[in-house]
Order: sequence, then C-alpha cells, then structure tokens
Amino acid sequence: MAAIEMLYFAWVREAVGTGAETVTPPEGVATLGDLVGWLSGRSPGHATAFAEPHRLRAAIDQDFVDFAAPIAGAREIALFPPVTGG
Amino acid sequence: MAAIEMLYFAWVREAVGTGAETVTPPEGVATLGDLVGWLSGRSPGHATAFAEPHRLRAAIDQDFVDFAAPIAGAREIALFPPVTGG
Amino acid sequence: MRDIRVQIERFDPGEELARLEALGGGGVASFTGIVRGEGGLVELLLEHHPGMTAQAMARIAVEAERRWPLLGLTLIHRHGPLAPGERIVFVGTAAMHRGPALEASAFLIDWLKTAAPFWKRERFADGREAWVEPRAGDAAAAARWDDQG
Amino acid sequence: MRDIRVQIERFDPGEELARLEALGGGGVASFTGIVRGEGGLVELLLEHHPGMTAQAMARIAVEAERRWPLLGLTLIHRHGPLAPGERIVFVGTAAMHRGPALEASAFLIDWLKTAAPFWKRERFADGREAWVEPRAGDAAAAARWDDQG
Repeated sequence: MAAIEMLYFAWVREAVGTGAETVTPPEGVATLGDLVGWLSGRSPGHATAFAEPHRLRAAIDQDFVDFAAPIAGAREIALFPPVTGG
Repeated sequence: MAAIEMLYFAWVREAVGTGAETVTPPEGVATLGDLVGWLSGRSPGHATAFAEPHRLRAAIDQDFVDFAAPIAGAREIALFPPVTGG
Repeated sequence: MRDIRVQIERFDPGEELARLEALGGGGVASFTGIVRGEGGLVELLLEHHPGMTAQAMARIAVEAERRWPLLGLTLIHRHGPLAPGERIVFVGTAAMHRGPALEASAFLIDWLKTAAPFWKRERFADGREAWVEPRAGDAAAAARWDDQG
Repeated sequence: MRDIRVQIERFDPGEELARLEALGGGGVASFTGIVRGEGGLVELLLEHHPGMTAQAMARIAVEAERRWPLLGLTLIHRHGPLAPGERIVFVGTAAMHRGPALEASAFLIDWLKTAAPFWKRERFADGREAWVEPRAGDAAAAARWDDQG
C-alpha cells in the first residue's frame, strides 16, 4: 500500500505527540477503522489518542468520512475530535 | 359623547384631506365600525377614504383594535391602511 | 440593554453592532433593511404615527425579551424621505449563545413589519407615486411566531 | 458575491455589512461570534485544518446559495489565539427580501459549527487548559436544516 500522510488535530495531535506523520499500512488494513486500530500500536501516545474511536472524527483527502470508509487510494487522512468552530 | 381626536395616515390621510381632526359623534355611534360609517358622511373625501373598511386598520389610544371595538372613553382614534414598515 | 430609536437621521450598523458585542455575550445577530431602487424608484417616504411608534416598538422588544434570554436589543427605524440604497431599519440582538440572538432578530423584524405603525410611499422617476401594499407573506411571517410563544 | 476568509487578523463587521448592503438587495443579515470571558477564561486558541478549511467553508456557502436566492454571502473565521471579547466568526448575507437573508445566516453559522474543521482550546487564569467539547445542541441545530433541503 502507498504511503499516507496522516494529520492530527486538537487533543488527538497532543496525545499522538505530532501533528503529521507519514505511514504505510500493511495489506489487510482496508478501512479507516482498520487503520485506526493499526495506528494504535505505533506508540503509547497513539494508543491513548485512539482508545475511544467514538470520540474521533475523520477526513480522507479533506472530505469528512465515517470509519467504514475504505482507505485505498487515500493520500491524506486526518483524525480529530468533533469540530468546535463557529 | 366627548370629543375624539381623529388621526389619519398614508392614503387615508390623503383621501380625507387632513391628518387630524376633532369630532364629536352622536349617541348611537358605539363601535369603531359605527364611527367609520358616521365619518363617511362628513365629506366626499371621508366617503372615499372609508369606502372599503376591510382595507382599513385602526388604533384607539394607540392600541391596535378591530372594528367591533367600543369607542366609549376614547380620546384618540387613528385610522390607516395596513402597516408597511420594516 | 434595550435601545429603541425612531429617527430621521442615518445610523451606522457597525457602531450598533459594537455596542451589542460589548455586552459580554457570545453571539450578536442583526438585520438591516435597505431601500431597493427597483422599477425606477427615486424616493421612499416613511410616514409613521409619532405618538404610537416608540410604544409599539417597545412592546415588540418586551415580547422578544420574554421569549429569549437576551443581553441586549437594538431597534432603529427611520422615517421621512429615503433614497435607494439608504438603510431603513436595523434590528440587533446580543445573547450568550447564537440561537436566541438569531431567532430574536428574525422575530423582531417580522413583528416590526406588521405591528409598528409605519407606511411607505414610493415615488418613481416618471413622477408616479404609490403607497406600498403589505406583502402577503408579511402577516404569515409574523404569525408563525404565534405558535411558539 | 461570495467572500470566504480564514484569517488570524481581526475583521470589522461594519465594513463587511457595508459591502453586503451595496449589492442592491433589501435585506442584510449577520451573525458575529465573540469569545466569552466566562469562568476566568484568558485565551481561546482556534486550531484548524489549513488545507481543508476554506474548501469546507466554500461547500457550506454553495449549499446556502442553492437553498436561498442570495445576492451576497460573507464568511470569516479567525484562527490562532483570541482574547475574551474578540470576534471569532462573521456570517453575513444579502438578499432581495429579509427571509432568505435571515434564514441563510442562521443556516451558515449552524453548519460552520458542525462542518468546518476548527477546534477551540480554552486557557484559564488558573493555568488550566481544556479543549472545548461540542455542545449537544450544535448537531441538532445543524440537523434541523436537513429536513428543509
């Protein structure tokens, strides 16, 4: 699978410890849900950030998506809390 | 019956030919509807202004009222078209 | 804060908003009505019932304050002759959260249209003059709030 | 006219309204969001997804233009550190009549709250910091427009 640019925002960014990283998930990581599970193994910070998936929201290539979304072809995936702008 | 200060606005004022006049209706003129009928006899301008009562609105002592309202005790009565401010 | 003005003079929505913003709330909503220059309109004359207008506007304000938790409310209505592009009316509201500010400003302008004693006369480039008829939708727009009182 | 800005700089609602008023419509509505200084708040930090924000805001604008006949629409959202009393967000709409202007401005701020990638962190006088949780009502406020599309 191709490399994916991961972006993290707000407390997800703080827990992971970085706002951006490039990852190359193995075969079998097909959906966004799969990806989050796989990312959780990268570090204790990742594990903390992704421990409660219902608290996360996501965008693939800058479109909001849910965790069933396939990640094939994704270049950029952002993980973040529910938005609180406005 | 005591004297009443009549006020006219917009095209009602133009048709009557004045914006204000003092009138003393006779006994038997009990409601606003009665008053409008009685005023119609004062001049051709009054008759024109009040020819279509459904096009008129009214306020007694600066409260909107309908034509069934009694005029006893009224000091000021305004007759005008539906409002178009805002 | 409740500020109600009926005036011939122009007003500045930016200044009015700044006053409402200073009240400590999280949301300020406004509506500004402007004279449209359609159909060759050269002047809009606003007539009103001087004794009644401020009181009618105060009642509308009180009703808005009863329905929503407002920190501030500004109503300005001009009268006299107005040219196309000039501001006629300003409604501004401040509240802790956006919902009350937005709803109250919509309520206030809907009610001003039907419950404040103003009348508009249009004068056109060809000399024609006509009193504005109420729009059919105005009574309906005001009435929709009756269900929610 | 469609003007969408994501900026650190302050903005002036009066100037923004004047631009919308100049479009020839009869009604201009606005909403301004302001940092509340409750609970000893000393700073609100607005983080956003730089690549996605302008596009997400443009989509919200397109949706508003699809639903209402607007002459103009202005969306400004600040990011970075903000002090209590500072303006965060401005929504302004211009239309021929008041209904579309008022409804579109309420729609735009409701959707900005739920569909634009901004996050707020609060810093308090006692040193405490916390990311703002979405208000339960925000999703509901945005969802009520779904029935009306």
